[in-house]
Amino acid sequence: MTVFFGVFLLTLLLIVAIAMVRTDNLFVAVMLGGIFSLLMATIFFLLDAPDVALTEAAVGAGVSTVLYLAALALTAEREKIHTVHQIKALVVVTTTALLVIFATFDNVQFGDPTAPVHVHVGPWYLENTQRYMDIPNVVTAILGSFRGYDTLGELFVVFTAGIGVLFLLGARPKKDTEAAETLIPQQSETSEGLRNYLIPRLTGRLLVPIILLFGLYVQFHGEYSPGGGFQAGAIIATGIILYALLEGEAAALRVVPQWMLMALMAGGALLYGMVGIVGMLLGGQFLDYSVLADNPVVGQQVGILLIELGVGMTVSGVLLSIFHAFAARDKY
Amino acid sequence: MYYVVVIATFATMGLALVRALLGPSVYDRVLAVNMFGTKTVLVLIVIAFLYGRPDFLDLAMAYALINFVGVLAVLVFFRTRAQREPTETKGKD
Amino acid sequence: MSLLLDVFSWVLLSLGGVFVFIGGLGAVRMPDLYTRMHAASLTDTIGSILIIVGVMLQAGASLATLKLLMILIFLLLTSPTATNALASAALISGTLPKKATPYGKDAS
Amino acid sequence: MDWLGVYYYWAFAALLMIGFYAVIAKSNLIKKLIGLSMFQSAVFLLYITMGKIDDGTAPIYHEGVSQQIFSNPLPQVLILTAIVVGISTVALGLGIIVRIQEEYGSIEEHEILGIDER
Amino acid sequence: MSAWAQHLPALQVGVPLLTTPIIVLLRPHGLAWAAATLTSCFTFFIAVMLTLAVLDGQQVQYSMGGWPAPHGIALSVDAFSAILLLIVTGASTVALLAARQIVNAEIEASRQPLFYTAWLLALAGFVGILVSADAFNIFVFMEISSLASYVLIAGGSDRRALPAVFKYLVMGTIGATFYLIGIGLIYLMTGTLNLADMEVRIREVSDQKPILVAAGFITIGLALKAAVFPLHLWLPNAYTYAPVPVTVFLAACSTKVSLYLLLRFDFFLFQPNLLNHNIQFSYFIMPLAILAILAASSLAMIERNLKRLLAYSSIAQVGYILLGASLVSLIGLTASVIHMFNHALAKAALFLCVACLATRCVNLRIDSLRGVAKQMPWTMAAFLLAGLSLIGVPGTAGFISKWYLITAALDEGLLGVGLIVVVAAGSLMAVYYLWRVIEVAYFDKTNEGTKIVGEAPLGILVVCWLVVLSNYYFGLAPWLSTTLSSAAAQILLGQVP
Repeated sequence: MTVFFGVFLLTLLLIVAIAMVRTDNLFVAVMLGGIFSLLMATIFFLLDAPDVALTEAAVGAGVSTVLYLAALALTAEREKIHTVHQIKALVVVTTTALLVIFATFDNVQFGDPTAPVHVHVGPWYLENTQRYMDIPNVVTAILGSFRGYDTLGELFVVFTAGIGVLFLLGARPKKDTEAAETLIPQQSETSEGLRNYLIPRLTGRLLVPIILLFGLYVQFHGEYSPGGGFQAGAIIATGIILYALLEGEAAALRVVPQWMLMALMAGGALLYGMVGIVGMLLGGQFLDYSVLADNPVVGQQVGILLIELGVGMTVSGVLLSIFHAFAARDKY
Repeated sequence: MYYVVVIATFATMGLALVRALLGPSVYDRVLAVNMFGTKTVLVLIVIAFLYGRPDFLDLAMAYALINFVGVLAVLVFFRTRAQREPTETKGKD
Repeated sequence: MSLLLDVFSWVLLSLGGVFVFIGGLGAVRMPDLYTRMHAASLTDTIGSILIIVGVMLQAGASLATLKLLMILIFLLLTSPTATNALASAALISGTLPKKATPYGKDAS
Repeated sequence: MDWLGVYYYWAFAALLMIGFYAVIAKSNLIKKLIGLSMFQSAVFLLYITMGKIDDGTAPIYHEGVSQQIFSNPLPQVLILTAIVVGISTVALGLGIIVRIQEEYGSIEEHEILGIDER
Repeated sequence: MSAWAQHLPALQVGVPLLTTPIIVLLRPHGLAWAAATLTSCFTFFIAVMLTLAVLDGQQVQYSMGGWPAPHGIALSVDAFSAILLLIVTGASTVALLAARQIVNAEIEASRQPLFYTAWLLALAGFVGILVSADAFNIFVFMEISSLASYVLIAGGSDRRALPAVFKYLVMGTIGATFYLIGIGLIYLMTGTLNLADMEVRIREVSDQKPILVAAGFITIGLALKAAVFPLHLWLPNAYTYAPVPVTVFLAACSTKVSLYLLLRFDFFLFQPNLLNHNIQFSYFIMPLAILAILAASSLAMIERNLKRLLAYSSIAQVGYILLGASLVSLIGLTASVIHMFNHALAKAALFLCVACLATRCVNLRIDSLRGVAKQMPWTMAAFLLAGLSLIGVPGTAGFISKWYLITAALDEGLLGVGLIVVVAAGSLMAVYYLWRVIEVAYFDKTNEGTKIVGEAPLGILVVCWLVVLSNYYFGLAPWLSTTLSSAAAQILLGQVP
């Protein structure tokens, strides 16, 4: 039966994907992108990957929809129909697809427990996580400790994106350099959010603390259930974005000011790095958490908690900074 | 019995998708997206029980919350759009 | 007793499934935005209530039930709110219910 | 499961195609970016599919779970990282697009090329 | 000190990476530049230490987090990565030393800390790729370096940088995703991500189609990022419209790092294990390399913008590097690796001269450089000397790599003669396109109405001459580069050095 669930969802996914490419209304494409992401997340859930599903939902349906919309508000809603290189595109794409499909002709085993993927490195984690760090969520264990260096890299990818967007959008368009001073009152007028809509505002205000609370739960419960720093950061950022949508940019910036966002961004990255360096100073390797406490298992748990906190801080800081950077810009 | 619910919900997801693809107005599409979101939450709940992993309800909770933010973001977008260019949002898709 | 609970929950679940499906049909078949919204949202809420309560009965008294209750509350809060916001946004933008427009002109 | 696994794999190939096509053939920059993230999503699907074991369950220990087969956690970890990379790329791409719109007044590739040639 | 020596591979990445959050917060004027330059110098110092350790014959290995190799992430440094580490950290330091005035002129003070942060992130990304021994970890650092490079390129005041960088973003992401697909397929068949472990386990499955497809995806993806000829489309505009210091930095190392990965995967992983990969690789790469040399050089000959001319020249040089590799011989590979080093020297010197010119000239069209040698004699002299190195005149670093390349080609018999003709033709074309600049600068009369401009600021000029002279140092005393290169070639061919 599960088989058919998968087939059905994949079919819907492909339909949505085609519709996203075909529509000339970018706004519709972005909304279908939300559906795409929910479908993808459900498929991940069916494939036993709840952590990934949570991330995909938080990122795809939440953050990336908001970012796309913010960018659309600054650019154009409609695509001009002008298809370039159609033949070239079809040739390249078909070649790639044939190459990919060619690979399946050699008894690739999916789902087979004896396939090479499932016998070499993967099972080792399942067998040894309990012994080394005694936390139930193996995904968090690998993410935090066994491959903690990857996660450090991931954190810095997000950090780079944040730096990049702040840097790019820090530039003022040339034509209204002199109008820059008048820009500020204009934007506070247009970004007052849904102030006049009573019901969404009431419900929203009720939900903001709940979302934040839920984010904290995901953050600190990541060792026991799906979730962790990245998901938590995205959810917390979504909560504050909701507040900004309801009450306006200015209000959200009063609650979480710009300097605090910068501090979160840099602080999270520093926290992660510090955990690594402290491990080194205490005689271990870089990012070795076993030395953080007398008992190596406790040390691992402390380390994972701290680095997840670092990831959560940076991610929420970066996503909010990016959102504000987009939202604070008036249409040129 | 869970299967019946899953199938019904899947069918509804398909119908919501039809509405999202047909439009005709953007509001219809927003409606479809919202509907799709709630249906996904239901499917997740049922599948969590079907697979015997009720601890994964966190996911459904996250979906319920995030979907709302997405829909509200769309509405705020409409509102700013309407203020800037009053003619544009009126048109059909 | 447990048999009774079981039967009751199955009834709720299947009713919920039926409602959800009808809502979906309504969202596709209804003639204009507002009626579609009506079909979608009304059955959305009742369908969700029935299914989640049905699952709750299966779960018994546990953490899962608490989570389900919270999900139900969220859904009941967010879904009508979203519909309301959507309706007012549509109305402000000038979309009118079908009947209110002159014959032959579709305003949706 | 065998043919289903292959179906998942082919869905990955199809999604890859759709996204890649949008990247190459569309002139609108936002559309290109949407295609790009679809292209990346296809790869996520590939990895998660290969991590699944038949009759397995998510690699999280829980009291009520009696099953002893857990799906492979490693691809999931990799994809968590890859999703983050994807959203970072999208955010940066959108930033660049907004700047392009400000400088050129258009986000259509063919128009932008035309503006610079003049 | 010895306790720290074991941590060197981790510090190599950790130092630039972990300084970035601090630099973001450095508001005062100039402090961000100073901090970034210091960090870059320190990174260079670590790279030198690592190189010394490698020359000493040590196996530099490091397990991140204390988890042993296939389960945790391992770092390893060998001669091949050491020579690239020297190039990358050296180029970054040199470019940063020269960057200050130009960046002050182009970027507002409030955004400068962000710019230098992105710079260090790019550096950390490149370095992270070079020291990593884990296929997926390489992807992560590749993305750090790419995202940071996009930011750097878009940083200047020229608006044409924006569409160029968007194109780079799209093509770079496609390249990285192709790489990810390839790694996924290999992981599917071997179950491991560690390169050394992969090399062992791939033998059993080397005849299966997923591995072949994976080899294809990885090669194409990396070729896209390395701007191998038909996939080079993103490069000319990106280099042309980027701020000049960024061009110095990226021209010297960005494509080199991708080439490093390409060679490492193709030789270390696929070459010894895949049936007939040898022949396929040669037949696939060699024509591309020849095309790259000829086509890109011809484009450079007709190009009017100095920066784009040099960018096309870079694409041609990628051709030389691949040509050496496609011979699949020890000398050929040595030529490849040594050319990476020498080309980085020559191109960094040339772009530094461009940086000098950029401080005084309004635009970098060749027409507008008429008679500039009278006003900027030192800059143009440096340009001339660096140009000689690019062409490969005896006594320069460029000559060493051409020499190795020709020696390698001579081993190939008749085919080799053809290759020598190509190399000679490429060099002649280089003479022509560089001569155009020299001619205009030295022998044309100054444009009427052009303001009298003086020599470039001393700071940049000194850095520029330093690099030019090092071209001659490594041309006359090529011990370091040849030792490292031949060791690298031996590693790539699987021979114990």
